[in-house]
This record gives sequence, structure tokens and C-alpha cells, in this order.
Amino acid sequence: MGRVLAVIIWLLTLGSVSLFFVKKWWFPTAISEHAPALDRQFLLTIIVVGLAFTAAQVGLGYMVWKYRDTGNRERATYTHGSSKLEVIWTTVTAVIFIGLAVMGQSVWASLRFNEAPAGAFPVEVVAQQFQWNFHYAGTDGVFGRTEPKLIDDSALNFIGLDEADPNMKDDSVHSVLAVPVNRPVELALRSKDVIHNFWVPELRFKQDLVPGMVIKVHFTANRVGKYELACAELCGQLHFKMKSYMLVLPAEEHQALIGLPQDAFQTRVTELLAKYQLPAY
Amino acid sequence: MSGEAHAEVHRHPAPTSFIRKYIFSVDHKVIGIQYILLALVAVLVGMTMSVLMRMNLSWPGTNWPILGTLFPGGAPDGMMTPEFYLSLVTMHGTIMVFFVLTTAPQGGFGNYFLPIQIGAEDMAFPYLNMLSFWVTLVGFIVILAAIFFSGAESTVGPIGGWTGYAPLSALGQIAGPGQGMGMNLWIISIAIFCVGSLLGALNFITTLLNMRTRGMSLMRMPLTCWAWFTTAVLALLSFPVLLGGGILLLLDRVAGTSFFIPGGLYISGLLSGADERFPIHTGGSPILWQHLFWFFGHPEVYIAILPGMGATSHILATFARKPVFGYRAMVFAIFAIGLLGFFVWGHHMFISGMSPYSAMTFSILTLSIGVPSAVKTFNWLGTLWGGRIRFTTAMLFAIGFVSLFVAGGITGLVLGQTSLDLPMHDTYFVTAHFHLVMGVASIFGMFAATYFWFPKMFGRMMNEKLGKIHFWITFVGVYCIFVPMHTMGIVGMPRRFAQFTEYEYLKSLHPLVVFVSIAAIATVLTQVLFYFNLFWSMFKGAKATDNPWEATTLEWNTASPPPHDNFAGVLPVVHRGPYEFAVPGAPNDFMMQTDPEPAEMPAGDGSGNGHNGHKH
Amino acid sequence: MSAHEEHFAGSNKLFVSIWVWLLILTVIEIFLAYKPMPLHFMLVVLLGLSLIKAALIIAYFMHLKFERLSLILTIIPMLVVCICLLFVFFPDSFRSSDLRYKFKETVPAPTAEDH
Amino acid sequence: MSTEARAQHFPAADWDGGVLPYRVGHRKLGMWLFIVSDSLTFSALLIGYSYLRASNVWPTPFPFYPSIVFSSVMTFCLLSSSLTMVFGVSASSRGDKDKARKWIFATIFFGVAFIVLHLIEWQHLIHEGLQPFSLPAHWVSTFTAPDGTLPSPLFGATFFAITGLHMFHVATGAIYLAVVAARVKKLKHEDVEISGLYWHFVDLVWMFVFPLIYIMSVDVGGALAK
Ligand code: HEA
Ligand code: HEA
Ligand code: CUA
Ligand SMILES: [Cu+2]
Repeated sequence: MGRVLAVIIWLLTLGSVSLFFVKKWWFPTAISEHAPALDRQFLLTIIVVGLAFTAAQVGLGYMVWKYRDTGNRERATYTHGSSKLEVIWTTVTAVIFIGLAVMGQSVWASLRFNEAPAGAFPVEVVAQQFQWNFHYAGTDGVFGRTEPKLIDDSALNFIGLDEADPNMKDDSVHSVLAVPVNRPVELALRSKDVIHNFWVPELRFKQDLVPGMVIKVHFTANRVGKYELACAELCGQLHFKMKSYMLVLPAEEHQALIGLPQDAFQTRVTELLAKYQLPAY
Repeated sequence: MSGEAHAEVHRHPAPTSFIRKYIFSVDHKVIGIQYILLALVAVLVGMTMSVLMRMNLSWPGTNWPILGTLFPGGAPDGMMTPEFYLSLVTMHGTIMVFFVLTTAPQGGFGNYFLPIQIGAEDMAFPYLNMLSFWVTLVGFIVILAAIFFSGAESTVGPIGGWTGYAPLSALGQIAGPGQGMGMNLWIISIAIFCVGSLLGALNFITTLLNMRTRGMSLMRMPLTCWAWFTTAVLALLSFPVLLGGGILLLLDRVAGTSFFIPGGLYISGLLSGADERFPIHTGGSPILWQHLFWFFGHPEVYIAILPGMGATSHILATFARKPVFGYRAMVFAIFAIGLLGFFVWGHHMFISGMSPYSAMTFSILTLSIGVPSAVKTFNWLGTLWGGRIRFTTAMLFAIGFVSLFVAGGITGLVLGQTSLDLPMHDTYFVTAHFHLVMGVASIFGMFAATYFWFPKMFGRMMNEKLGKIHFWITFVGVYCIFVPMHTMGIVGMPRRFAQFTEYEYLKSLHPLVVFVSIAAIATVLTQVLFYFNLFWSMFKGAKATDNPWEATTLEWNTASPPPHDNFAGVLPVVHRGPYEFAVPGAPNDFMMQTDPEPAEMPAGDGSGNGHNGHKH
Repeated sequence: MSAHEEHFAGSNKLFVSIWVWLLILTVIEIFLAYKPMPLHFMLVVLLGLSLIKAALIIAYFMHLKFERLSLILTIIPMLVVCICLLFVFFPDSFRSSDLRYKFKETVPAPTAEDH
Repeated sequence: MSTEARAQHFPAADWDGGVLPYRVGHRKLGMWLFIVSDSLTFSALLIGYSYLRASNVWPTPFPFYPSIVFSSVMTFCLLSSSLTMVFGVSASSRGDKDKARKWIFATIFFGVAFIVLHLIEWQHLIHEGLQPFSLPAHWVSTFTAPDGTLPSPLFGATFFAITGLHMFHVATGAIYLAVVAARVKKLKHEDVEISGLYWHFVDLVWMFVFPLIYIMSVDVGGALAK
């Protein structure tokens, strides 16, 4: 019995670990500046805890194998433990864990402790059940006023743009996020109804969109292409369908797009969506 | 307070009428069994729901004729609707967390064995004890009511996840299906449950502090008692906060207040304040709800696992025939976990828009809570080391607990880092994490406890052969279910998705998803063995002796099942620590806590509390 | 247990004086209410006074001062710790007002029909 | 044999079992624990209130009369009720059950007075037009912030929620005391003391509700009067 259990534990450990090592299923290739650091930290953590996992499981298997009751030992070893060991493994784990914790802050700090760098490309993100609205400031770089009262679904004015505001003349609103490559992007995230979550797996980036708040976050995408954009916070019935795309465009192509008036913008985005392919998954 | 305890003790002579004996009983043993039965019913509901969920996830758009007839609304012509799925998720989570893992480990086994293990005749407040159970039961009935009166015939309950994030949960009907009556019932049920647990908790604490028999010093208590005690303290301090939050959330829904609802919302074509369907709301903060919820929520997860840890330590020592390794360290670890458990709730809110600086603080505290857990793990291994392990089913499940707890715990260290939570939050990586620790480690603790204490509770043995089959399949099964979920999470599969068909990047995962579902269905079916074994053995099992496992603690001093007042009038007197196995020179390899000191035992060595340097 | 357990320490004179003190503190609070001062300063002062009042009630009326130290050490710390922890909410309170989405609020319709 | 009896036969160290470590009976300890837990419910609500207040424009509408006068008198009632309660308890500790009963009745009287006054105070506010979900129109106009942000209707919500929950506690307390008074002859001293604990706790909570809800919302400048 003891042997069988040991072997099963070892096999399960082997299976679990290999699932992580063959990497048949793994992160999609990263496309943001902070991602490599993050992936390194992830790998490091996985290795540390993986070792711990293996060590613990192998140890467990060893114990049940070695110390199964074979009937040839009359009594077990009589001990109440060893304070030396306690101290050792407490300190060791403490060091490892706190170490990991501290290292785990760097990417976070770089993303969340400071404003977007100057010259970042601003986008207003307005989520709603169950669609994304991305509000582009246009050539003047100034966003037109928005007002919940002015929201008018029939006129496709989903974010309540104020026609009276001159700044909105060159603005455009679209359900697809188009950002320039290698240039910081600043998103001003808010929601019209319930909590949603902006998520592009390739970006290794997530943030809730909390109604009543405008949360400013920033990242830099560094690979041109088309990527899927998901809502990662339960927001109701069609949460799983609240999908859109993020286009990462070469600077000039992006410039040209942003310059376009609303309707031309629409058609252009459709072309671009056709032009760029999703990464091979 | 002369006669105080006295009055408590003889408050209730053994009842005779069936009702007073088995239904409205004030006997902690009966109440404990009632709690366990409640959990066993609840878990059936929960498991069934999980199977339905898996079916929908891995074979989307398939017609399940049975479902069509069972849920004409939720699965029109047998195809599950997204809202049906989401309500399943919500109910699955709620029922499992509240009505399975907060009832069986504490209210069930705690109720039954805490008084016996400390040598008391009953709980400190028998009537309050009965009340707690019936209140909890009402809570369960209300949550079941939410299945049938969910407000939309296409759902089987509210849609909000077991965390019921506002404002989705606060806005009412206009927020879509599953936001009607069902959500009210959900909140009410939780509130009722809070009250029940509160009463239970203060009963446990009083009992343990005041009613320990002579010689049962704190450091001679079995680790199970420490675990139940700490759990009770956690419950006492965390449930009231959820209760407060619940009241506010309910007011938002029924009284038109806006504690958690900010201004200027626009939903399903209506502006806040447009008309009576959507009254004016302003000034509320969704994040406040998350704080209130998780301030309770994180301690709750330790409420769920601590009793399992206690049972595991207890059982490992018993069947390794060896004192617990580092008893004192174990006690400190339990306490450290309980204390730190209050300092880390923010790790559920890294991405929620919470201040990034608090996030960092929470992150570091979160990883420090891994330390006491690690200490416990190592001490469990230490307990096995040098033992003479007897592989009873209970022991197998206890060992399984250790294995699964490590597997689930270490991923907590990944999620605990703010940076890594960016990709991992709300993916199946989280689902994998908490199912391994909570979903199955804690449950394994309960299995172990059931197989271990069944003889004491019912005076009959459970069938070992069946039990072992149950263990092997379940053990392998749950690994197959929940380990692949990690990789799904790494690929980026989000939680609470009714289907994964929409996203290209998830397509490659389909084989894995199907594999998991098959494993899940197999595992769930295996549980039939457990239920059969349980109820069959109750009536047909082989008669059990008073101490079938040759264990040392007080519950094995009394008859199986124990008499109405636990010790037939004479309270035991305790002479030594709880786990004195393999004592050199002792007549046999286990010394009951009640055995008088043999001459050769060095004096004062009885306390069993990690007399270190005591190795040979 | 022995008679002294039954005995309820503290003379009525003591209790009256406590009561007087509580009243005095209350009057001070009301008086402060009408002293124009920065809100958070006022808050601190008021909370300070309230804590004193609470302490008096717990110590004398609720008789904790006359209980065993061990009981005091069991009850008070866990309460204090939890309440202090709740204050961790506040950074997010300020945050949610700093990051509030500004828009023209509709003046709530006169709530006549609700009567 | 009862815990207590054993405690005398084998005097043991406090924590070695067989004794009541705090020399406090089960019910009293239980009541203390309940108080700890219940005060956390109130803390949660009060923290929530402060949280919302700190992130909103908050009206400070309470005039000297009626609000402050009433709430002060209510405070006086509760404090006095606590005093009478202690008298009752110490009377019962001296075994003078009749005195005890009289004092408890006095306590109940003050408690009921508190509730009545509080309900009248509620009446005033409701007549002004305060509701859980909206402020009176003239409050809104008065307390609108310079930048045009409206005062938060959460004022009413938090006010009614917190004072309501407290009032509920007072009411249950009064009933509880009534039962104790009725059975005081049969009850042990400690049970009287326990009812006292609960009552003082209700008073204690008010010591925070009063300043945070009332004093902090006084209409100092008399803005509403103008
Ligand atoms: C105790 C907690 C618990 C348990 C046991 C389980 C058991 C299972 N869970 Fe559950 N699950 C949750 C808690 C739990 N879950 C929570 C909290 C969520 C989150 C909900 C949300 O998002 O809001 C969730 C969500 C969740 C999801 C994600 C849904 C989504 O996000 O879209 C999935 C998907 O497959 C899933 C599957 C399963 C499966 C297949 C099982 C099982 O069927 C596996 C096999 C079952 C067992 C091995 C248990 C057998 C136990 C007994 C027989 C009881 C014994 C009792 C005594 C001895 C007294 N669960
Ligand atoms: C029984 C329940 C239980 C337990 C014990 C834990 C234990 C832990 N949990 Fe878990 N957790 C949940 C239940 C539980 N959790 C649930 C239900 C959720 C999801 C809620 C929801 O959103 O629906 C969740 C979510 C959750 C999150 C949020 C994820 C997200 O939503 O983004 C985080 C983040 O920090 C976290 C962290 C931890 C940590 C650090 C531990 C630690 O206590 C783990 C400590 C254990 C170990 C570390 C393993 C043993 C140690 C060793 C073998 C030593 C050797 C190891 C090394 C040297 C590395 N958990
Ligand atoms: Cu939007 Cu989920
Ligand atoms: Cu947690």
C-alpha cells in the first residue's frame, strides 16, 4: 500500500510538473515592454515553487514508502520534533517568500506607481454591457466632453459625446482599440454600468473598469499586429461575448488612422482588421 | 457564578421523544451529525452543478434532452443558456463555500468532537448550539429557494459569482437576467448564515476556554481543538463585517440607497434616475463592497481549511504511531495563519482599482502567510518521518490532504505577487489554485475525518475496501481535474465564461477542457461509493470497538457511540499530551491521555508539547 | 465560587461620578460642534473624546476593570486589531473621489410621489 | 461533577483545565464574545459611512433644534439608563432583588424614552423630506459644492441604516431587560450582570454614533436657516 501510494504521488507530481515544462499550453507571445520582465518573474516563481512542490511531494512519497508499517520495527521513533529544524525551515521559507514578494513588485511599480510618460497616446475607454467603446481624441489630442445624459444608443452615441463641444469634432469612437507601436499608451478606463475588465493576454495586462471612476493606466505595445481583447470581470449574461480587438499599428499608419473623420475611421479600421492577422495560437 | 458550569452541564437529561432526540436535539453530537448531513446534501447540489458547468464548457451547444425537460427555461431544447451557466457558477461557489466547507468541518466535526476531546459533557450553550444549526438550515433553504424563485425562469439563481460584486449585484432587474429576486434571496441567505455562524463561533470559544477537563491544559489539547478554536475566532471576527456589508447591499436593492452604486450609470437603455425602473443613484463605491466582502472573504478561506489541517495532523500522528512533529510549532503556525489571515484580504483586489500602494503592502503580507503554512507542511512530513505508517483509508486521505494542500498552496505564491496577478487574475489559474486548496484539500480533510471518526460516531466501521477505491479514484481524479486548469489559466482562459468559443487564442485548449470535464464527471460519480459506504456502514457496518485505531485522545476513552453526556458521568482526567505514541518503555505503543504516569516516564514529560531535543 | 466572586466591585458613588464625567464629555462634544474648525481636526478630537467615554463605560459600567487581566487581554486586542484594519479602506475612499468621473448630476426629482 | 465544583476540589493553575480560567461563567464570557462580534458589525457600518462621506460632498444639515437638542437628550437618556443599570446590577449582587428590579425598570424607562425621542427626531427629518435615497430639495440647493457637485443622498442612507440598526438594538435590549426584570427573583446574579453588559454595549455604540452622525453634521453656520 505504502509503495503504491508513493508511486502514485510521484507519478502525479511528474505529470503536473511536465505539464508546465513541455509548455505545450503557455502564454501567448508577449507584445508589451513590461512583459519580458514579468515573464521572467513568472518563470522564476514557477521554478521556485515547482521545486518546492516537487521536493515536498517526493519527500511525502519517500516517507510513505520508507516508513510504511512492515511489521519488522516494533515501535516508531519517539520524538516531539526539533526546534533547530523549526527555526531553519521557518527562516528559509520566510527568506524565499519575502524575496519573491519583493521581486514581484518591480513590474507592478513600473506600471502603477507613476503617470504615463510624456507623449503617451491617450485613449478613453468606456465599457458597457457587453461592448467596448474606445474614444480617440483625434488630431487635436483633446477629448470632447462626454455626459451620461447625452448617451443615445439609437444615434450610436454610446459614450454621450457632447456635439456642442468643438473638441469633439475630430474625435472618433470605435469598438476596436488602435494603438501605435513602441509608443506609450495611456488608457483612461471607465464603465457605464457594472465592473468590466480590460484584458489583452499578449500585453500581460489587466485592469478593472470601475463605474464612477476614471482609472488611468499605461503600457507600451512593441509588436505590430491584431490581438484579441477580452473582458475579464463578470459583468452579466454575455460577459463571455464581450470581445474586441487591439490593433498595434506602425506609427505613420496609426497617425493616418487617427487623422480620419469618424465614418472614414470606421471603414479604415475594418480594412486594418482584415489586413492584420491574429498571431498563430 | 457558583453552579454556573454545573447548571450548564445538567441542563438537559437524555431526551426520550424522537423529536427531542433527533430533530430539535440540544446534544452536540446530534447537532454535529445534523450539520454533516446538511453538508452532504449541499455538496450533492454543488457537485451536480459543477458537472452541468463542465458539460456546458466542454461541449457547448450540445443538446442534453434531459436538461431540456428539467429546465425548460434554462436549457431550452436542452441547450444551456449563458445565464443558466452563470447562475450555476454562482450557486456552485456559494453552496460549496458556505454550506459545505463552513458547516461540515466546524459545525459538524467540531461540534461533535471538540467537547469530547477537551473532556466536556456538552457545548457551553446547548440551546444556542441547536439554534445555530437551525438558523444555518434556514439559510440553506433560502439559498435553495433562490434556485426556484430566481426572478428569471432562464436561471437557477442569481448571477454574480459567490463574491456578488456590486454594482452588478446591486442594480436589480435592469442589470439583466439573474439580478431579480434570486439576488435578494442570495443576500438574505448569506446574512442568515452569518448569524448562524456567529452564534456557533462564540459557543465554540466559550466551550474550549471554560470547559476543559482537569489536566487538559491548552498545550495538551489535540491540534484539532486548536484548529477549531482558531476557526471560531476567525468566524467571530469576520462574519459580522460581511453581515454589515450584506445589510447595505440589500438596502441598495430594496430601499433605493446607493452605498455601492456610483452616479451617472447608464444600463440597458436607461439613465440612472430615468424612471422608477432605475431610480437615481449616486456617490456609492463598488470598491467598498469588495473591501467589506474580502475582509470576510479571506479569513473565510482559512475557516474552510484550518479544521482540515487539524484533522490531518491528528490522523497523521495516529496512524504514523508517532507524536506530532513540533506540536508547539504547529500551534503557533495555526495561530499565525489565523492572525495573518486578517491582513491579506487585499490580494483579491490588486486589479480592482484599489490603491497600488496598498496592493503592494497586501502582496508582501500575503506571501508571508505562506510561511506558517510551509511550517505546517514540513511538520506533517516530520510526523511521517520515522513512523510506522498504517494505511487506513483515513490515513490515505490525510496524506492526500498534504499533497493537495502543497499543490494548491504554492500557486497562491504566484497569485500573491502583484505583478504576476496582472495576467493571472480572474483566469482559470485562480480557479485551479482555490480548488486544489479549498475545493479538494479541505474536502480531503473532511473525508479523512469521516473515515476516521465514523466508528466513534456510529459505533460501526466503514468499509475499508470501498473506502480505498474511493480514495484512489478521487485522488487521481482531482489532480486530473484541477492541475490542467493551471495551464488553461496561463494561456489566459478567463473565469466565469459561459463558453470559450468566441476567442481564437482559447481554441487550442479544447482537448484539455474536455479532458478536465471527463475527469470531473468520473470523480463525481465515484462519490457514489462514498455515500453508499457511509449509509450502508451506518446500519450494516462491522461493530466498532471503543478505540479501533488505538488512538490516544479523549474521544477514544468513551463508548462508541458516546453516551448522552459523553463520559457516562465521570469526567476523564488528563495526564499528558495528545499524541504520546511509541513512548519508550510504555506498556504498548500508545498512551491514552488519561493513562496515569508510569514510573519510568521522566516527570513532567507528559505535556507532549514539542519537548525538543527528545530525539533518539 | 467564593463570595468575593459574587461581589460586584465599585461603589454607587463611583458610578455616579463616572456618569457625571460622561455627561461632561458629552457637553464638551456638543460645545465643540459649534466651534468652527477643520473637519478632520474636529473628527480627531471627537473620536478621542468618544474613546475616553467608551473606555469609561467598558472599564466601570461593564466592569471590565474589575475582571481578570487575562479576560481583558482576550477581549480588547482582537477587537482593536480588527477595527484598526478596517481603516485600511480609506486610501481607496480618497482615491475614488480623486478619480471620480465628473459629470453634471441630474438634480433628484422632488420625491413627492414616493410619499 | 461540575467544572466549578472540580475547580474547588483540585485547585489548579488557571489554564490547566478543570477551572474557569477567567473566573467568569459561560454566559458572561459568551456575552462578551457576542459584544465583540456585534461591535464589529457596527464598526463596519460606521467605517462604510466614513468611507462614503470622505469621498462625497456631504450635507451638514442638523439644526440646534430639533436635531441636536433631541440627540443630546437621547444621549442623556442612554447614559442615565446605564447608570440605573449599574445600580440594578450592584443591587442584585447584594441579593436585593426588589431594588434590582426597580432599577431595571428605570433603565427600561430611559431606553423607551430614547426610542420615542429618536422616532420623533426621525419624524422631523422625514417631514423635511429626508429619505434613504434622497435629500430634501432645499438641502440640495444649500449644500451644493462650489464646483456644482450635489450633496450626496447617501446622507439619508447612512443615517437611517446606522441609527436604525442601533435603535433595533435598544429595542431588543429593552425587551431583554423586561424579561430579566420579570424573572429577576429566579435568575442568578451573573445573569442580571450579563443583561447589564448588553445594555451598556448599546450605550457604548451610541457614544460613537452620536458624534459621528450628529455632531459631525451640525449646520454650524446655520446655512439652512438662511
Ligand atoms: C468547497 C469548494 C468547492 C468544491 C468542492 C468544488 C468542486 C468542484 N468545482 Fe468548483 N468552485 C468553487 C468551489 C468549489 N468547487 C468556487 C468558490 C468557485 C468560484 C465560483 C465563482 O466564480 O463565483 C468554483 C468555480 C468552479 C468552476 C469555474 C466556473 C467558472 O469560473 O466559469 C469550475 C469549472 O469547472 C468548477 C468545477 C468544479 C468541479 C468539477 C468540482 C468537483 O465536482 C470536483 C469533485 C468533487 C469532490 C471531490 C468533492 C466531493 C465532496 C464530498 C462528497 C463531500 C464530503 C463531505 C463530507 C465528508 C462531510 N468550480
Ligand atoms: C482553503 C482555501 C484557501 C487557502 C488555504 C488559500 C491559500 C492561499 N491563497 Fe488563496 N484563494 C482561495 C482559497 C484559498 N487560498 C479562494 C477561494 C480564492 C478565489 C476567490 C475568488 O476570487 O473566487 C483564492 C484566491 C487567491 C488570490 C487572488 C487571486 C486573484 O483573484 O487574482 C490570491 C492572491 O494572492 C491567493 C493567495 C493565497 C496564498 C498566498 C495562500 C497561502 O496561504 C498558501 C500557503 C501554502 C503554501 C505556500 C504551500 C505549502 C508550503 C510549502 C510546501 C513550503 C515550501 C514552499 C516553498 C519553498 C515555495 N489566493
Ligand atoms: Cu464586461 Cu465581463
Ligand atoms: Cu485570499
